[in-house]
Amino acid sequence: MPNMNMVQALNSAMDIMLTRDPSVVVLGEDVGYFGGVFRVTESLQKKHGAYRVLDTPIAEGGIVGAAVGMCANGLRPIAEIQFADYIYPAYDQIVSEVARLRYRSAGAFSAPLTIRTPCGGGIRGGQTHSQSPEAVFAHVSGIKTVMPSNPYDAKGMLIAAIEDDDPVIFFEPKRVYNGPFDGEPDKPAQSWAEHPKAEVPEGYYTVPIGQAAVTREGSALTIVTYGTMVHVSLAAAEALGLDAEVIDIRSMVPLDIDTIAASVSKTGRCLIAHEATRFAGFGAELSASIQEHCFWNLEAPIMRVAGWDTPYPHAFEWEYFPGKRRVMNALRRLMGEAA
Amino acid sequence: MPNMNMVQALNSAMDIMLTRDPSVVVLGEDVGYFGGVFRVTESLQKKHGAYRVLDTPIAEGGIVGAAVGMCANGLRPIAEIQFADYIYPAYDQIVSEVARLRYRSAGAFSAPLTIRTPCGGGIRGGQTHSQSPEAVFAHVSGIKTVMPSNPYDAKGMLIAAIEDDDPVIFFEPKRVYNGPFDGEPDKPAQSWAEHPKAEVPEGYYTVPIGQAAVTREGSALTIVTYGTMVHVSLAAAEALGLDAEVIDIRSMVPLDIDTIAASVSKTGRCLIAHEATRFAGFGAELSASIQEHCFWNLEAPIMRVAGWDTPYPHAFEWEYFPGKRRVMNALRRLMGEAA
Amino acid sequence: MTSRFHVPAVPARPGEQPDFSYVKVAAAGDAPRPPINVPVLGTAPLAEDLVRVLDDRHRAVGPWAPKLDAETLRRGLHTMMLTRAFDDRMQRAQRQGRITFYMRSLGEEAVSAAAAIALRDGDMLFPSYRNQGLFLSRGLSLVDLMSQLLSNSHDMCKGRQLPVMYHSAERRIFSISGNLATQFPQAVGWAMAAAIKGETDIAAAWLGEGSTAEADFHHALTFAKVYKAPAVLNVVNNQWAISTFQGYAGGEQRSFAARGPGMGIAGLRVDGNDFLAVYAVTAWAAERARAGHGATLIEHVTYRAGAHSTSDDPARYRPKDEFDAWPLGDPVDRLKSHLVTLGEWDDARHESLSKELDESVTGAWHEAVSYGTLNEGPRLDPSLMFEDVFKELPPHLLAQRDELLAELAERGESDHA
Amino acid sequence: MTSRFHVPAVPARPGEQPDFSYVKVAAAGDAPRPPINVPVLGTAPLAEDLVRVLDDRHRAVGPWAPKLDAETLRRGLHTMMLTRAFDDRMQRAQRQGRITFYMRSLGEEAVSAAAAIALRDGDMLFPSYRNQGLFLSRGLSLVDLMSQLLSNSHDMCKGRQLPVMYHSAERRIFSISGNLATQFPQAVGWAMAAAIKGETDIAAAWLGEGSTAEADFHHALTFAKVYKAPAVLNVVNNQWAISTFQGYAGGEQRSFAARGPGMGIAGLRVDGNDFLAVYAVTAWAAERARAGHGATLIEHVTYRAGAHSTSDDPARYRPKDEFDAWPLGDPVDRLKSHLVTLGEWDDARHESLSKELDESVTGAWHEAVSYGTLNEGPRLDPSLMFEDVFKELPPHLLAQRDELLAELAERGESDHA
Ligand SMILES: Cc1ncc(C[n+]2csc(CCOP(=O)(O)OP(=O)(O)O)c2C)c(N)n1
Ligand SMILES: Cc1ncc(C[n+]2csc(CCOP(=O)(O)OP(=O)(O)O)c2C)c(N)n1
Ligand SMILES: [Mg+2]
Ligand SMILES: [Mg+2]
Repeated sequence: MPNMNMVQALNSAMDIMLTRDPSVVVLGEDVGYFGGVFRVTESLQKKHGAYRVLDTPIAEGGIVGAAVGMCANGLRPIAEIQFADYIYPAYDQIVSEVARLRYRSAGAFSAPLTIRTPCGGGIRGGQTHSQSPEAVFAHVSGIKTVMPSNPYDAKGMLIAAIEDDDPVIFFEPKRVYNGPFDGEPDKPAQSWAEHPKAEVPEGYYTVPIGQAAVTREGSALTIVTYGTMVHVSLAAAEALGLDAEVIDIRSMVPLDIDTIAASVSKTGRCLIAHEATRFAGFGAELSASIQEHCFWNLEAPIMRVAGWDTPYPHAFEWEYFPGKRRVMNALRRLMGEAA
Repeated sequence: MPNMNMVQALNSAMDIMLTRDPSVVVLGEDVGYFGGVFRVTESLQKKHGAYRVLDTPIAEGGIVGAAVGMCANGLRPIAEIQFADYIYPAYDQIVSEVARLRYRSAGAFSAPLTIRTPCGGGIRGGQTHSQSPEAVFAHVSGIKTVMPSNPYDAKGMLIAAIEDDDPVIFFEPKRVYNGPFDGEPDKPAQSWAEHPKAEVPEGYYTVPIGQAAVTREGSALTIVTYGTMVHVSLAAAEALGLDAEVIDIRSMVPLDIDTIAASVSKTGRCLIAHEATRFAGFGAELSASIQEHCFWNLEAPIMRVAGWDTPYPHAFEWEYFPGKRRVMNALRRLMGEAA
Repeated sequence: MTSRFHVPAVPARPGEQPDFSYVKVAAAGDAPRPPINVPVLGTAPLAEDLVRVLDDRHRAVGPWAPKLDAETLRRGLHTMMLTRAFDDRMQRAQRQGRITFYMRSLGEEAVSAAAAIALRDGDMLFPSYRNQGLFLSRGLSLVDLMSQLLSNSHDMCKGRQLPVMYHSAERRIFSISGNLATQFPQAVGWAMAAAIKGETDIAAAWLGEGSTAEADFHHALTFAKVYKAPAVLNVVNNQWAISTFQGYAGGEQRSFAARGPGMGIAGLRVDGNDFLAVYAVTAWAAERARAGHGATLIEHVTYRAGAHSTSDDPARYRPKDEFDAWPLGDPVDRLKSHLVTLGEWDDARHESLSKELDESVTGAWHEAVSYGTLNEGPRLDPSLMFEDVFKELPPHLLAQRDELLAELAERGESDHA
Repeated sequence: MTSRFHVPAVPARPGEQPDFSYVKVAAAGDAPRPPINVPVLGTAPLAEDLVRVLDDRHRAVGPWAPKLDAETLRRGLHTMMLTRAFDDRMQRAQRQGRITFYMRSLGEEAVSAAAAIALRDGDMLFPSYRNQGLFLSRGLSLVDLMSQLLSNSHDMCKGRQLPVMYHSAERRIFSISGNLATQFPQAVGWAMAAAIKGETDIAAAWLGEGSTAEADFHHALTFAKVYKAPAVLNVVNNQWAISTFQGYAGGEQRSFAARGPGMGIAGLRVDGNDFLAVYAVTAWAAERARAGHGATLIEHVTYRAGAHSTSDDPARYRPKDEFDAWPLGDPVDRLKSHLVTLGEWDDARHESLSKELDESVTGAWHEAVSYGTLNEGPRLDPSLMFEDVFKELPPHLLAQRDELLAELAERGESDHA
């Protein structure tokens, strides 16, 4: 099986779907001739033509608005928003249109649209190239919200998203595009080469949306996380030699609460970790849901490790980023706080 | 002391601030000559002139964008968004500009802007006149988010918001504009006339932002809520004869977690109630925070009563709205589930 | 120095004399009709001007006069009169508390009725909430429309939408949104898709002049220009946006149509109360789009003769008798007079059609009400509330549905107790 | 039928011959100069045209030729040369890994340098990320700008912003946003406030032609038109938006300036590499705004000679030698030649100024670096991260700050272990 990094895996997913399904189109800023600022759409226009892979004006609201209309005319668009930090101009079209269309028309119209967007920090991008806004989408009824953490899932989930008859916001944690990242910036960059999840079939396959993955089994505590923080969490647990179960939720909506609750009920302890700012972040929903499901099994308060409640500051990348040390500290507290 | 409904109280707050502070201006769709679709800005233009109270083009993004520029030129704008359901076109200006300006310029510029907007259901407004989007603002670092539940707080908090040097999103639960609402649609409409919180001083006063109110003291359980649901929660607790403590959080950001935690630590039981959809709603943050603060005092899982995770449906207003019965059922479960 | 802050002028407020001197009414027949492949800039004068076909003596004159047979003209009149009868009855139904909300198109019926005839059945329509004429012209049944207004057991929206937010996939009319202007870039996207697929259908969209200030208006124009999308983009300038005069959308001393050529797409300004003129410019723009010459922005100059909606009271912000002073008249009267002039219509037929339409509206209303109203008769199953959020019900919605059903069962019991 | 889907043409891709035949270069001095109170439509031809002052023999000709003394011209040249020297050095600093990111304005220095002189010191500027010339012209120190780039202990942004996102409340330059176009309606709001307060200052804003597609461009034009806001709105059409040619923003066979008159505000199109022309149109628009005749949209036709940013490689999407073929030349060379022609400048002075500027840039760099870089030397206190989110630190941020400080203390210990 070939080895792919996440960029290649995502590219392969779109290439396959453009080939299999004539209704699939790709559109976004710089995605066509240039192949995208992260090269995720590289060579797709060359291969599938300028009618299938469209460079667009710089108008995120227009991109999504036009994509909704394309859906109504039988296409299945994949829209790229260049950075998740720039998705807000499209927020009205997403919340008021994409998310509501099936409902308000009682199924007469729908928006089987995939919105891909790179998110997250760790690349010295400052406050406008580092955000993780998944929570403000997860709260909106009618859209699915996902974030894969590795090449295998990225490809399989992107194909699943494209085939999904519901709209999917597909967040791509850009820090792990080219290699996993354990939250220690001073260590040499890792590549996907040796990672088992970088073994990616060349052809078509799907990873279902709405299913969490138990990335590491354990019995002492559960770490519930997603995106780049999956790797950081694994590294932290291993550094402490903890028998942690690590759950990569992969999909925020629908949320696979059963897998999560089963784990927390078993371990009795839970740490939630994400990059997004903490206050009213997606970790809050995870904590609230887990508490509702597992209250009688909890041996300690559910904890959250997250980005601080500030914009993402350029100079303090590694003071801001919830890295390995911060996760380790939280894990220590979580284990020490037994009743 | 005169008796005011919430519309009059809000109008009075703006009238006073327009009079006291020449830098205050009001702008929005239909707010000028007409006085606003809910009449909250009635006669303000007549009194303070068309330079201070501006009718605007129908462009929520433009209203907020222009208001940011006004702030940079020393004004203190109060922008009305006609319905909270229509705030999304302004989401980028709010998230990327209003919320970040002070931070990114290290205090050189700031946006002391108040954005007023009617929210919530119960008025047969269908999915585009009933939404409660507070969670997607509460998650954004750099803006304060508040929602008063009665005329006294409405006026005092609006004056506080206008005077606040930080931006404030000021949600107005429109179902209680003209009278409290206990969640029973079949009962005759109530007016504010007899309500103690409708005794509103004519002049200037403030109710500080960031402080919760203990609306009813009790020891058996705590209901943490805000907006219209304060009234519904009170009615439900009273109908059950429960010794419930009811906390009106009033302000989501900053959140007065101390008052809330003190109460839940005392009662050991907590119900969170809001109109917004449940999943990843603000109740999730409340639940997560309370659990973190009060874990060792909790005698039952923290529960949430909220809007269902669907758009707000026109025909099913009272099946959707988390009314008195739904709150009562939750309270019963909460009391029954003691360890 | 006097202040440089400009507050747009409003011609007349309650108690004042209506003043439409700002509306420059060109003579019918004056405007030239360029070929459909005219370069964009060739339309610039027409975007300032006002295309009018019906003259003071009710004749169709000038190069824009379409060659429509009497049957088609009568069909147009029929749609307009039906629209008015329907609006009138539904307005009363709202006053009687049978429906929660309504929006009439009084005075601007020609905009929808003429366009529907000028476009082909395969063309996709993206209406605003004031285009009921499109649905009526494309043959949706009154009962279906009324059932939506009633949120009853036959409601096409399954109770989920505020009244007037219709749709029809079958008749190719997109779902109306309560959020202004969102349909505009969607129409352009639809048109792009048609072109990408090599199909010949085009898209048409409508919004109010007030809504042109929204971002999506700009997105639509930009995308239409860049990809030469085969779309007809209509601005219905009915002078008012709730209480806000069109000057607040940028209409002072400038047409809305001019934004077309400004952005690089064709622009036309038309007397929106002249059925023939609306037909003619729509047909021109449709042909232009279909032939691959790109989109056209059409401004329809008309007047919102009624209140904004049943929640509105225009007496608070404009003279009560403004419509009487409106220089472009009443679209129904004007088409009627034209047909009479042609010898193809008379007062008696008009009266009898009017009565017939009233009766069919009343008949339909009785049938619709028999399918339930919000408060009486058959009701939709509340668990429908959870359907169509997603194609399939995810677990959390299943759980919420069950919780509601239990609550309702309990309610039912206590109602009986 | 051939497809009606239009894909904007791109004149040349890597390996192809540069082709600027789409740029219509009018002769210098040809464009008429209307009075500043000309009605909006009077500017329509100028919005298509190209105002040019410097002719092929480096003389200032025609009605737009401004009466600037040599001192002022030399000041403009100084700013442009300083911009270039600064850009050049910072580009290298990025290549050396000293700063994380940089964006040059190579080839379009006249746009900022001329405007800064044409506007008054009290006028408020809302720049994009490619207007470093405004900061330099208004006298911000190189060390201050560099410290921002370095996020060092002297950083005006306290480490919070990506490089180039400067601001200066003192010099009246607004904080640059990483989000495109947001500054445009802000500038209009600032101008509205000035008018409301009866002050005579005006606002000026800049964005790239690619950014005109964003909603905020439209918001700005609408609000500027409705309230006649005293603002000068500049579109810097440097032909490219990262890899995307200006045709994708709607520039095919249509000027960006034309959107001004389309919306009802004045529009001017200017040779953006002609310092004198940029000065002249800016001064005209500023005077118009100040006198209460409303905003002007100015399109500056120029060319982005460098990469989009240090993260970009234009060789992937355009011919390497495009700038050499660019018909409007190099703004520095052109102003230099004009001064030489006037007898007010010569090669020796040019060389020595160039050297002097390089030295001052290098000197400033040494000083700036002494205040720290991202990785070395003095650093800002990380707890600054929590300041300025709000005016005062709320309890949850206080708690988070304390948590971070504990973590850092621990890190420090383990570093020493
Ligand atoms: C995004 C958004 N903002 C505000 C509103 C509230 N609103 C509904 S209709 C309307 C006026 C629209 O006027 P216009 O576009 O001229 O259309 P008309 O009603 O005249 O047909 C407003 C402000 C809305 N529905 N959506
Ligand atoms: C809202 C938003 N969308 C996308 C981007 C990413 N982006 C940064 S610069 C740029 C190109 C802008 O081109 P143009 O406006 O022509 O300015 P230029 O770089 O040519 O000066 C893009 C797409 C952004 N910063 N903000
Ligand atoms: Mg209107
Ligand atoms: Mg550019």
